[in-house]
Amino acid sequence: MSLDDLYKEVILDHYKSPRNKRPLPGATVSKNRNNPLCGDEITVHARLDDDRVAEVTFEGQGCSISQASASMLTEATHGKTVGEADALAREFRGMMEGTVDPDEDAFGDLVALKGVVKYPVRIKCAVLGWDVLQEALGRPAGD
Amino acid sequence: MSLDDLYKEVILDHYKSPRNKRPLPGATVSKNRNNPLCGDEITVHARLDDDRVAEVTFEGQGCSISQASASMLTEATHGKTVGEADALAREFRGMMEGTVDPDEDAFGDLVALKGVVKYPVRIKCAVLGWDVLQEALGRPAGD
Amino acid sequence: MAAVEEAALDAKRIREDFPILSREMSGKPLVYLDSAATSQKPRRVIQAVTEFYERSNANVHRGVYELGAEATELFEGARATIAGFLGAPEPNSFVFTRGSTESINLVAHAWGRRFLEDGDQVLLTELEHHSNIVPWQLCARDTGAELSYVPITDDGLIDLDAVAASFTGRTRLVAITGQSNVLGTRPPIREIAEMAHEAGAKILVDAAQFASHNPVDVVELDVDFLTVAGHKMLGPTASGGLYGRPELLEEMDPFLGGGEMIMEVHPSTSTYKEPPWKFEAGTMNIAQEIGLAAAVDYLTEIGMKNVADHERELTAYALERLTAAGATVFGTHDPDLRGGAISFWFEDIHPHDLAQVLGDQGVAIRAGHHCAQILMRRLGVPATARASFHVYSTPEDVDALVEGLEAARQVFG
Amino acid sequence: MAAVEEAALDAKRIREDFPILSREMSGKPLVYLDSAATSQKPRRVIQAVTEFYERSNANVHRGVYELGAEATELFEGARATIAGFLGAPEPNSFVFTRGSTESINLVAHAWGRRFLEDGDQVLLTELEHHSNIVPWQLCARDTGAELSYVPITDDGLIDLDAVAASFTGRTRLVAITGQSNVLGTRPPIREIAEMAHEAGAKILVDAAQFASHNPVDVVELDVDFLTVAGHKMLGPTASGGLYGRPELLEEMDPFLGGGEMIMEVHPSTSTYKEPPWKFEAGTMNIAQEIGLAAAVDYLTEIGMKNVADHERELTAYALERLTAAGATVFGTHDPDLRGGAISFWFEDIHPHDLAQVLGDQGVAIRAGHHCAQILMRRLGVPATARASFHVYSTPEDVDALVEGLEAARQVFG
Ligand SMILES: Cc1ncc(COP(=O)(O)O)c(C=O)c1O
Ligand SMILES: Cc1ncc(COP(=O)(O)O)c(C=O)c1O
Repeated sequence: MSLDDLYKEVILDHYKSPRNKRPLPGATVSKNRNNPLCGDEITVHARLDDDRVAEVTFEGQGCSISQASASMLTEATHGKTVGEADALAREFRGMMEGTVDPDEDAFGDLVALKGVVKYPVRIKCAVLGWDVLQEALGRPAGD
Repeated sequence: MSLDDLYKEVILDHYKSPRNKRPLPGATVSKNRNNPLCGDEITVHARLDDDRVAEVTFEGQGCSISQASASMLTEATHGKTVGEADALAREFRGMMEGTVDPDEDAFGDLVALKGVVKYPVRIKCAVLGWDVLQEALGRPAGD
Repeated sequence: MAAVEEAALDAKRIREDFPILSREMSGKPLVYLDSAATSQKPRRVIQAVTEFYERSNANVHRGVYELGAEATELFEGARATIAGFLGAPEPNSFVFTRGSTESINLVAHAWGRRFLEDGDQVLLTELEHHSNIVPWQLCARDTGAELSYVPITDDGLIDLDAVAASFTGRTRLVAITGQSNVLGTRPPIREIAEMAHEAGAKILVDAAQFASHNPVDVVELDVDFLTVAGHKMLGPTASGGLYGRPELLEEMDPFLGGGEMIMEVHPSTSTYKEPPWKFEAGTMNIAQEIGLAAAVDYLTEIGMKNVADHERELTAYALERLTAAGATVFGTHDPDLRGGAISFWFEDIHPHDLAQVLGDQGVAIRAGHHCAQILMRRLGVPATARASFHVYSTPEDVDALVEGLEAARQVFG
Repeated sequence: MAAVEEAALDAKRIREDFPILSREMSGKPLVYLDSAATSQKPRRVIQAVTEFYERSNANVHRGVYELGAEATELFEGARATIAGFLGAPEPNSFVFTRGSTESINLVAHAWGRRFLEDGDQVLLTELEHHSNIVPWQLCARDTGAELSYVPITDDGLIDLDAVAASFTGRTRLVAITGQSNVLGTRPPIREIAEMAHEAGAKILVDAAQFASHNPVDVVELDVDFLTVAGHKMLGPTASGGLYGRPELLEEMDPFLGGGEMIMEVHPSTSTYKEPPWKFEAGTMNIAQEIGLAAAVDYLTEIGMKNVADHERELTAYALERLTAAGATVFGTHDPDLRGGAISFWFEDIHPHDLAQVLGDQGVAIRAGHHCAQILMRRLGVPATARASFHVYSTPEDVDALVEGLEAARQVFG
């Protein structure tokens, strides 16, 4: 195991300069959750337009993995349908469980998080934002 | 440790031919206890005449040690004052705890039970009858 | 002798794995016939514990560092191993506890005090160990539920008609031993589970003895709870646990409160983790469960069917020899209906004296009520002498027992 | 460096007794700074457990045979050793449990649910570990009692005036940590015990951390209950217990029901043994308590005063170096007022990331809420990084920690 697998450039970049980290006036849904293990906390705001994720932002605090994952999430799901966003969340969770080999195109920056698989304690950090997103979309995942 | 220390002739004799093992019509007190560890059960009957143990018998079932000890007890306390009987009970318990070196004269056959000290699990068996006696005499001992 | 010719397992070879079996007791080679009280431990189990402390010791679930992750993996890996051994549908249906007693208490608190109401019935049997009685008495005191006991037959068996007759409209739980620690009797669990479910009741199996001597499949048995005593199945003391049907674990109250079982703690309320962690408060018996997983691997290699067969062979042999020596053996004499906990009475010698004389010959058997006073009263004896077996037991152990009886006859005859 | 010149104990030599300390982690020599989560085990403790299984394993209290008597003597001998270590008036005032969490739950059930009534107050502090909070929440739910929390000072200390102000006419119990696992703070137990008793309340001390790093004398402290976590004081996992004032143990309800804690069992009621056995149901953690007694002997040889002094020296050194490196250390910086659990925050790096980078350097520290969410909220942080010590910790360990911080600064800076 090498730390470089975990703390890839792109992850640190999302962590230090998070995308779409702000409140969302006009949000149609907002959900919040925390990971009691490390005190990470994430709120996802989304403006749903019909069946489409018209806009999505997040707020919160936590470790680099949880924050970078949430930041990437806002980019990856922007403009997708609810069904597509939910499917992506499920694929992402599959990647974390080691059962899904991610499609680099669909995943974009998210592929960088693959290194987390080797650090089981951190998987919950990476998944937190996605849990919140699914809840916001009305498609809650089992824990 | 040798079994002969435990199962001395005199103990086996009291066990096989217990003395004063019978109900006591006219008893002024009767008390009963059991040792849940091995299922031993002893009842002591006594006829107190003023301050004196005029007559004492026992009934019950159990292992050789508990039955022999009770049998010896009836012989050793017969005719004693309540105070003397209680003192003997305490000396006997002292012998079992290894703190009292018994006076052979006062103890008589009871000395044979000294071997029980080396078998800690059996001490409760030897002491059972004495507990009941003290209760019957109104001088209950702490457990 | 039949038992030796078609042996289900090679007990002689197996004995070499158990360091304690080469010791002496009272100056004689140790003949350990008290496995129903606690089993001995193979070298592999002892080593698993030692290795954990020497190489992987850390607290689990919380450490980010590699050592913490390693310890967590071993601990949760143990859960998967033990759950698999019981045929549990998922590792998370197995809650770690110190043994069968703590497991039953867990259910009596987290399920019993939550769901039992005044006038509800908890159905036990006359075979039960105090650990499957007293927790229900305390629960009954707190809830108003009532206990009743399925009577046994004169052979020490549980008759299905007697079970059927014991159900009332208010029966909510059947709590029953998988194998008696006194008579070896194995009630027909599968059938009783079906009757319980038809009556709308749950079933808990106290498998302290059962799981250590027989193949177990909780799905096939269709039971709701099943408790395991690690120390009786070659594992360390303070290991074991509770299988619970996932839906039931889900809806139960927490049991012990503390670190690790919570999600969020606020001044007056908290939220809890999912099962099984909801029931695992504070620092758990980490090294012990890892040791138990090693025991389970060892037993699995031998094969639980072989363990059961070996036990039946030995039981048949012991029944034959004890009876021939003049002992009265309690319970059925049919080795197909019972496991190898053999209670007997020998002449007029009190079991305690018998055990003492045998101990002096190096033969360790148990004397007493075996934590089953209700059963003792039913049998009409204050106590029994009991010999019991495990994989390392041999016909020669039985021979030594019978020889010891002769010595007792000489002292007390 | 002062710490080395006048060392209270020879940590370098002591390290040789701990096999795990010679292993590597993430390819670097292991620097174990997570002893507050669980301590490492000296060879002697591991051997005590091994020897028990290899030579003396039997169930206790019931065996007539020599092996059973031997096991019982070791087990009850362990009780005397541990009780003596705590200054307990008699061995039988020490009840064996799996650790501090089980001990607190025992009191919350056997004393709390028996004696607490609607409107009674249980007084905790903002320092408490979840294991000294959640059991009281569950007890409050069942009894109607209320919980309140003595606030800490900004330095993380417990001020006696604040304690005095928190008492109400209905205060029945003060349940307080002996040493915070987050800030190292040691509340003035002796004085608080006096205040509690004057108010007619009992006092329970959660000594999970306290007893493993300081001399303890329950009589001098005049406390009613004191809980011990064996795994944090060099003992095996699943070892520990509860000191209880004998009169209180006497009048308490039983906790877990089962074999061994009873005198007589009848179909619907039972009578119980005297304490401590009344609280010890089923097969106990025999090998583990014997291992803990070995740990206690080991600590006694070193001398608990030396253990505490060593801890103070290391704490002073760590406070100095961490602060110089730019870390914010929570709680008082006066090493006389605190033990060696040091929580800190380093630059903008989340504790979890910090622990990860440190782990990669072989340095094991903990990151998180340390089972103290109430305290985290009071400190205004979601989590902290924590370094903690035991007898085998050295100034070089602290140096490695500080070097690791530099590595983290490079990744996240
Ligand atoms: C202050 C404090 N109390 C209680 C506990 C819980 O004790 P145990 O680990 O024995 O369950 C801990 C340890 O995690 C602790 O640090
Ligand atoms: C049938 C039965 N149930 C329960 C128990 C108690 O289990 P444990 O030893 O795990 O406390 C035992 C063992 O003593 C037993 O034989």
